[in-house]
Amino acid sequence: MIAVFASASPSFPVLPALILTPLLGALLVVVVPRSRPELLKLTAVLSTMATGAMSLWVLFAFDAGAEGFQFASRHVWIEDLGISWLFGIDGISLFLVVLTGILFPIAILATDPEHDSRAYYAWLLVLEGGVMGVFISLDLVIFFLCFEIVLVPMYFLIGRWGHGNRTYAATKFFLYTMAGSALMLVGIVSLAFLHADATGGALTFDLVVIAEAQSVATDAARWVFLAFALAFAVKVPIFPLHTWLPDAHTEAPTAGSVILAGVLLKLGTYGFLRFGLYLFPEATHHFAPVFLVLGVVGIVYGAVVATMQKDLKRLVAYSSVAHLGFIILGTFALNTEGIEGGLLQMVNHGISTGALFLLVGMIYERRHTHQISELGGLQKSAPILAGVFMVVMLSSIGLPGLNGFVGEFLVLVGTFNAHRWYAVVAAGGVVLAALYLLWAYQRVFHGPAEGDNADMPDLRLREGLVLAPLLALIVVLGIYPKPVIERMEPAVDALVEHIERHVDGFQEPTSRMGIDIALDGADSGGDH
Amino acid sequence: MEVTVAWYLTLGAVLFTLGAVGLLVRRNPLVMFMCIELMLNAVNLTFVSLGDELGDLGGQLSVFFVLVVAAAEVVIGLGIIVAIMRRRSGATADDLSVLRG
Amino acid sequence: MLDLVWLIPAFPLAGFVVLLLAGSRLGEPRAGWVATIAMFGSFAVTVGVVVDLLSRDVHNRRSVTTLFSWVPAGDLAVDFGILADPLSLTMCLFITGVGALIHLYSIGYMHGDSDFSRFFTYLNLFAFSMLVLVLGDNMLLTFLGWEGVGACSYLLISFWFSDSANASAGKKAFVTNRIGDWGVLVAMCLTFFTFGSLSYVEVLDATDAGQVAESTATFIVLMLFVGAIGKSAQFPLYLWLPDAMAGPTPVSALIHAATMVTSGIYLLTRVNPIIADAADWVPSLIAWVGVGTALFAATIAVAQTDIKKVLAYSTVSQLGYMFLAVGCGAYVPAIFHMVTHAFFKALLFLGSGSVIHGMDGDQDMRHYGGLRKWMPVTASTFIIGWLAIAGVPPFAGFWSKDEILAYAWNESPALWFVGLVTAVLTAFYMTRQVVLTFFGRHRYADARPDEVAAAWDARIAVAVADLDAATVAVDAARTGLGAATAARAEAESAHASAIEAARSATSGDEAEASSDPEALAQAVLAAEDAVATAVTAVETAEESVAVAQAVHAVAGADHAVVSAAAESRAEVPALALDAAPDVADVADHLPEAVAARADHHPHESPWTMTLPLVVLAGLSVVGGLMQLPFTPSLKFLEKWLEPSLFGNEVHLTIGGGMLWVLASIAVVGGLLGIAVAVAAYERRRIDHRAFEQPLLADAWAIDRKVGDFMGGPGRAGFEAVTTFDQRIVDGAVNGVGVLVRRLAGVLRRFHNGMVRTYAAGAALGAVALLLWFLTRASW
Amino acid sequence: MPAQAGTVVAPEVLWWALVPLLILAGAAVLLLTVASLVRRLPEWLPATWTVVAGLAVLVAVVPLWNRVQDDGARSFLAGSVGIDGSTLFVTALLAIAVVATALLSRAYLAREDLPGVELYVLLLLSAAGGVVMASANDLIVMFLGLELLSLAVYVMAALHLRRIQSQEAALKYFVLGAFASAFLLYGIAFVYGATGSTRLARIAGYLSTTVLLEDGMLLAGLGLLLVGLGFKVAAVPFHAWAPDAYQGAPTPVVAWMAAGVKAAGFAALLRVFVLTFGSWSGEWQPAVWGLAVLTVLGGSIVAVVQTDVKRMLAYSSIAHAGFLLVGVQASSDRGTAAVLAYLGAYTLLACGSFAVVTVVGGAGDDRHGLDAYRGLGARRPWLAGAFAVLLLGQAGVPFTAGFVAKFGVIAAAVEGRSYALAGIAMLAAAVAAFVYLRILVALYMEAEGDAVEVDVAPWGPRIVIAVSVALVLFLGVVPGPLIDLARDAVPVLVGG
Repeated sequence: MIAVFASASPSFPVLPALILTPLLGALLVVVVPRSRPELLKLTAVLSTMATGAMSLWVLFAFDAGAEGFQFASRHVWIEDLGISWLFGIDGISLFLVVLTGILFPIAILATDPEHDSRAYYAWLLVLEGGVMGVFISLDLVIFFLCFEIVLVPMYFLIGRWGHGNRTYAATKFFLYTMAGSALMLVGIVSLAFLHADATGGALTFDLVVIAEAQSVATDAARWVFLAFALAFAVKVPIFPLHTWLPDAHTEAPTAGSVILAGVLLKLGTYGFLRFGLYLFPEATHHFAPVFLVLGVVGIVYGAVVATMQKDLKRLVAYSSVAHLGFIILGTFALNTEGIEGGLLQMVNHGISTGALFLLVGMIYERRHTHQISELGGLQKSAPILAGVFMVVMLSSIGLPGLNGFVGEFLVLVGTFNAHRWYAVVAAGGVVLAALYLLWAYQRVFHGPAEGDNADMPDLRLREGLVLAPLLALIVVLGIYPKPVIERMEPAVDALVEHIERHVDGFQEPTSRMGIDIALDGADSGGDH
Repeated sequence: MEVTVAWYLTLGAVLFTLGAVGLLVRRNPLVMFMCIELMLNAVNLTFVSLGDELGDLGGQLSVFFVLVVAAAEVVIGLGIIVAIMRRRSGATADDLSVLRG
Repeated sequence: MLDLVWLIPAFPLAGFVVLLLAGSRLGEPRAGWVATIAMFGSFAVTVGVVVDLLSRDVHNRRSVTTLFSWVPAGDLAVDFGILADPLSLTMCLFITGVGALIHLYSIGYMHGDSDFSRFFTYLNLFAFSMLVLVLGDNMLLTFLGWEGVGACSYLLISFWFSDSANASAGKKAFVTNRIGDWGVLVAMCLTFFTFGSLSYVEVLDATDAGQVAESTATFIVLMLFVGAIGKSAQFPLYLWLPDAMAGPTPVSALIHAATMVTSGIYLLTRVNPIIADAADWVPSLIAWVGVGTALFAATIAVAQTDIKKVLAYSTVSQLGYMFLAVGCGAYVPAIFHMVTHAFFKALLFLGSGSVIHGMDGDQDMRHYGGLRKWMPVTASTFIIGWLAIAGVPPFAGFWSKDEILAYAWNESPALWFVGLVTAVLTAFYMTRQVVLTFFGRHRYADARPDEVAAAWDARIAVAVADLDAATVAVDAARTGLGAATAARAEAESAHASAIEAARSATSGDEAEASSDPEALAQAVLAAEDAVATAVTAVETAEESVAVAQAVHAVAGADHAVVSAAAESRAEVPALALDAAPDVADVADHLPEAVAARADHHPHESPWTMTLPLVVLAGLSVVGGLMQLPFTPSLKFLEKWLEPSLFGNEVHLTIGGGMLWVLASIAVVGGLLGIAVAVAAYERRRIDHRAFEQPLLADAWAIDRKVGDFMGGPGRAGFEAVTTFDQRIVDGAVNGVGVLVRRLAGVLRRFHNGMVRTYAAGAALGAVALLLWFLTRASW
Repeated sequence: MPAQAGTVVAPEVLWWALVPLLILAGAAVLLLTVASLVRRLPEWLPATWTVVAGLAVLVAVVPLWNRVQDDGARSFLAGSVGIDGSTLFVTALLAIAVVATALLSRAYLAREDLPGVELYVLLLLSAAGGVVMASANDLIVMFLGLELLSLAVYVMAALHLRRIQSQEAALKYFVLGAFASAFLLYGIAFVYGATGSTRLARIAGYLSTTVLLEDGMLLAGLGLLLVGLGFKVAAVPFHAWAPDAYQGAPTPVVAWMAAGVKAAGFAALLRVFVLTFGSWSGEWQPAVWGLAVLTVLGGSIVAVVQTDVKRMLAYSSIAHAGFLLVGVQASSDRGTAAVLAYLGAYTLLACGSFAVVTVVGGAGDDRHGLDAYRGLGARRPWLAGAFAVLLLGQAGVPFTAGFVAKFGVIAAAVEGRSYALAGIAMLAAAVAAFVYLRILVALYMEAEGDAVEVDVAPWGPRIVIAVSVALVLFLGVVPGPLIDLARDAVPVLVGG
């Protein structure tokens, strides 16, 4: 049972604080006197650092063994509709919260806005508050509120501090994702009412209550699931709903891209886990094949399209499409290995791709271009930058020993146990990943260095310090992911049990001793 | 033959339709305006006949209110029309299409 | 000592970390020494562990040391553990041993490179990954090393990245390897799916206990084989290895000859129980792919002119032998050949490196020749390596290769025959290489064909220029003559008129005797002088014309001669074995480079480079002692490896006599190959061009074809998908926006500003509503 | 009760219940008289007077509210007028709108230098009309209220004497309005004919007790009523007047149209359909469903291609009407409460938005093109920021009153199993969002270009903007009060 709130809420309401601190910071930023502009960044950095510190505190205070939600807290919001500020963290959300806490200070420290830094920092802080809200809220409506509010700051960040075709990208991002989640609101409300009708109880949007009751009829649940799934699929994004992503990533300012790739994309994948699998085990299981196919397609498709990109940032953006394909694959493998792999990939992708965008941004600051054709031979002029880029790239390729691999492999293993051939194809993604990233690296860093490339300044100390934690994580998570995995495991196991409990005849697809694959059907869907 | 309430209602309906159609086909604001009066009076007729049918005063009473309202509308309407004519004499309703889109 | 086994990878790792943090500060040569010492330390530990293991009884020679839990997820529990058993330790021995030597060698070889420390950083990282590969106690850890060595190989091949070619070679290597890695990934998935574990001990014991279905085993082995093909450069994934020669030579020696490329064989040997349970056609497939690759690569090696390319294809070929052995169930010979090959191929590569070093980076064997005079150590050691690989007894190569051939015969004579042919070819092309490099004329100073051609062109150009100049001169002279003649005629007529005037004056009547006869006489004399000068002028003009014509004639002749010579001159051979191409005619038109090369003398390399050569040479001589076929008691390697092979080692069914026959045939074949090569390149009895077919030189054109495909249709396909993404997928999204705008455009027409339209709209709506309500009415 | 011959029963009058109405009407009449007697009225007086009146109503509403909550709704004047939660709720909204409009108008009139008294008188009168509509328990009374409201607004629209657009707007509004009220009246007649009364309570009672064998006349009446009221709330296809009227009328008046008229209209719609014909909801729900879809889609889509901000907001207000109809269609207490809450939120949004438009419009009230807003974010950060909040609120972004409102109606629709309607509405909202984004882009993401300098906002608009923005955000984060009030404000019918 996930329902039990593992640990009584602590004296200090840390989870609300995770949301409020950045918002408070935003307020402070707004009221910083015009005469003291230097305080703006300081305030922003401090408040994100405080948030990060709290997220780390949560990480350490987290009871690794326990399943269920910890640090839970509840404050009624709209009594009439049974909506309340209901927060809690379990192994699934824990590391996304930590990731958010770490990435934001880095993103803010890494680059300064070209203008209007007051609004810039304010929006970034609001963004962090919203993201935190998504990851910790256990009330459907509150979740939706945060899920939606995130669009506004991101919209302004892209539209005001982005480059190139920024207004188009920003508007596209806003409308695409809003349209995607439009139906989710209907879905949420319908679910609540259906649940209330079925149980005859009062109207409630409490995730845990609804999920554990599983009171909604199968067909209805499937429809509602689709409403949710659309919103998440756009956010992830799953092929073919991905085209807002390259535009948004490419035009966004560096910090924006980092957050977008590092955290925002996880809103979708996290949603699938928390509000897909958990709320609608049957529907998820029923529609799993669709998402598995789309996941595999995404892996290959994203890689192929990435290979042909002429814009470095766009290339990285499409690589995200491929990586998120893996996450989707693992999620819908519906077994512990796959889901944990997916979770790990969420964190890893956040770290690696975040770092990649930082590096691309640093190159941009020096060369004022993202065009691969205009770069070349940078390793000569900036060896350290090149070295860091190499490490991050290898982690993104999924080189064993770096963070990218473990998750990827778990996803493959999990998927293989459930749906063999999907895994076989998906594994081909590793080849393509090597292809497009190495090719890009070759064109950017190798070869002779001409013109401005020849005397491009190397990494500055500040930039190095910003990247250091990410590099450290890349290595540590590659060599010793155990602390992360063992904190995820109870929650994931519980989730899988939850699915087994509520889907007739479904058993977690696991390895089977002495199996004869020739006799064993082409695809062991997991249920017998 | 005996004239039942149905006839009155039909007449009312006809008048009402006439008024409505008139509003659609005529350009002169004043005439359009009269068409509306016609519609209102068609309603009055309906009220009266229905009230009589039901043996209830309410119908006849309503007519008084309607008449008052109609009078008020006349005042307002003429006022606006005059205000416009003062600036653009002989303007038809179709000429007034600055606001569009 | 066994509990210190973790030190084996720890040493190079430590070296890597140190160099990573302080490499540039250490600088040359200290960085190199750090790395080298790390390797020697690791070697020492390995020896210690081996000794320790030897001291135990046979069944107790497999130990697993778990360092920490790596990936504990769900049923999958993968530890970071070290599996120390004879097989892994054998690998470690030559990885660390040969590796240490190559590190040492590199100190000399990389001397003066701006990225000296970076090189050793990579090198140590590679050694670490390689050791993890062989020591890992589970497939996933092996895969960690597997990909790690791949990455390091990528880094080292594109070490001199400023040259795009090197960069591409590195990328090619990595991507091609990744194709193989895909196989390994799938194999691991299936293994976990089947056994619920990836640990060798559990998996292999379970398999050995026959708990795996044949189909499963088959699939696992096939997938692993795909990986092995990629890593060990077998057909068709061998393409990356020749390009990998773009890396510094020590890298080629260490990674692309001795260690990394053998990991495929290691992996298959490691999982030999699974192979044993797989379908029967699987081993033969492996054997045939192996022997086929061996022959295929050998044929290419015959026609290569780049000293390293020859060795590269030779490596592919030798690895083929090892797969042949694995396919024949001859795991011991496979490992045996792997080790000896590590010795002599490393030796050969390092030797070639030394040569290249001495020849200032020139890798074209056609420019070598007679180097033994300047590079005695390199030459002698290289020759030992040659004899070893050529299969000449009693050198190491003979024993291992011969054993493989024996097993091949045991499997099927066809395999044996192909293997034999390959052996002959091997002997041939290696001899060719040795002869071209160390014997015969020193051709370095020769004018190269292109240079000679250039010289001739220059020469002809000069002749033509002269001729033109002469022609011009002749014309000039002729015009001068014409002018002079005209002047003379004029003078003569003046003279005549003067005389006439005088005569009339004398013979005239007295009456007109007023004119002065004296003055007239003067005029006549003056005219005569003028005539005289004019005449001389004409004569000189005539002479100069004659001279000019003579010069022209000479130039013409010279031009004729030169062009004739150019016509008839012999095509300068790319490989001038007998004598330097005759360039007497154009000597003074050759580029400076030739002259510069003339007084250049190749030099022997420093001791840091020669010492490893000597050691490896020694090993190449005595390597055979590991496994002498005469009596079982002499088969040390076999006895030693026995615990790792679960008794899956095939045992020869052929008698001792037959073995002797096969062996002697092999030897004869080898000698034959050598003889032919000598005849062709040393004695020049045979025209060597017969062997250097363009198609072979072009490596059967496969690489080129693949490249064309990738650049052509492959790229086009990718482009197509990308366009699809922009036009269709994104187009649909923007299409929705356009659609809404269109719709709005249509709707706004209704808002035409006319009140009557609005009223009409409202009326229509009213009617519609009424009708709708009335349809629901009951009358 | 038909009066018996000879005796005249004087109907009882609950004067306390009439206080708001009396305040408004009285204020109007007094102001008019004073203005016509005194030569030179101080410029500030009328506005202040109106504001005070509005505030007075607000104050007066509070005790009435408590009283109604305690001893329930009442009906008087022979059951033709009633007082219940919704009456007071809407009255309060109207009062707020009056105050806001008055605050805007003073600055506006001064800027356009227009004569100062009529607008306020008319404003107060039309507000009185609105109150009548909200408290009508009799169709005829409701009609009177509606006419009082509308007639006043027609004139207000025409008040900008120097702008032909102003008169054109007024004429269109007037002609179509009169046209529509004819339909409404005809509908009333039919209902009267079918049920024998115009008293809501009696009609409801009659319908619940008798089974109509011939319901043709009643249904026709329903249809015509729907037409008439649909016109008032600008439901497609009866909406055509709205864009033109909004664009042409003086901006403060537009604020009143958007906030006040809509509120009154929906109050009437609720009283008639949900309350009176609730038992027949099966018959009219589909029709309202259709109207809602058309309205919400039509408003959002056509808004996309507009370039005049006033017009954009006009179409968006149509879209909002669509959302309100979604709530009406639910025909349930939750739906009614949702509609009322939505009206509350929209009143704030509309007043605030049009206050900004008033300021930006500048002298001559004609700078409403998008380019007038270009780069405003850089030049006037606070003004632009406020507008941004209001626009996001209209878009229904979380943590604004707009979201709370949308959530309410969606919930109501879903509760009524109208999933499709809810879905369509949400998608339409996404389309509409594009419109608000366009304005945001102009505000923040486009170069200033040749935008004319916006002159400093006078304190009137400032107050309106500040208060509305503050409330929009506050109610977005703490929606409790609004939702509770709306829930307690669900109307009830009391027979007389």
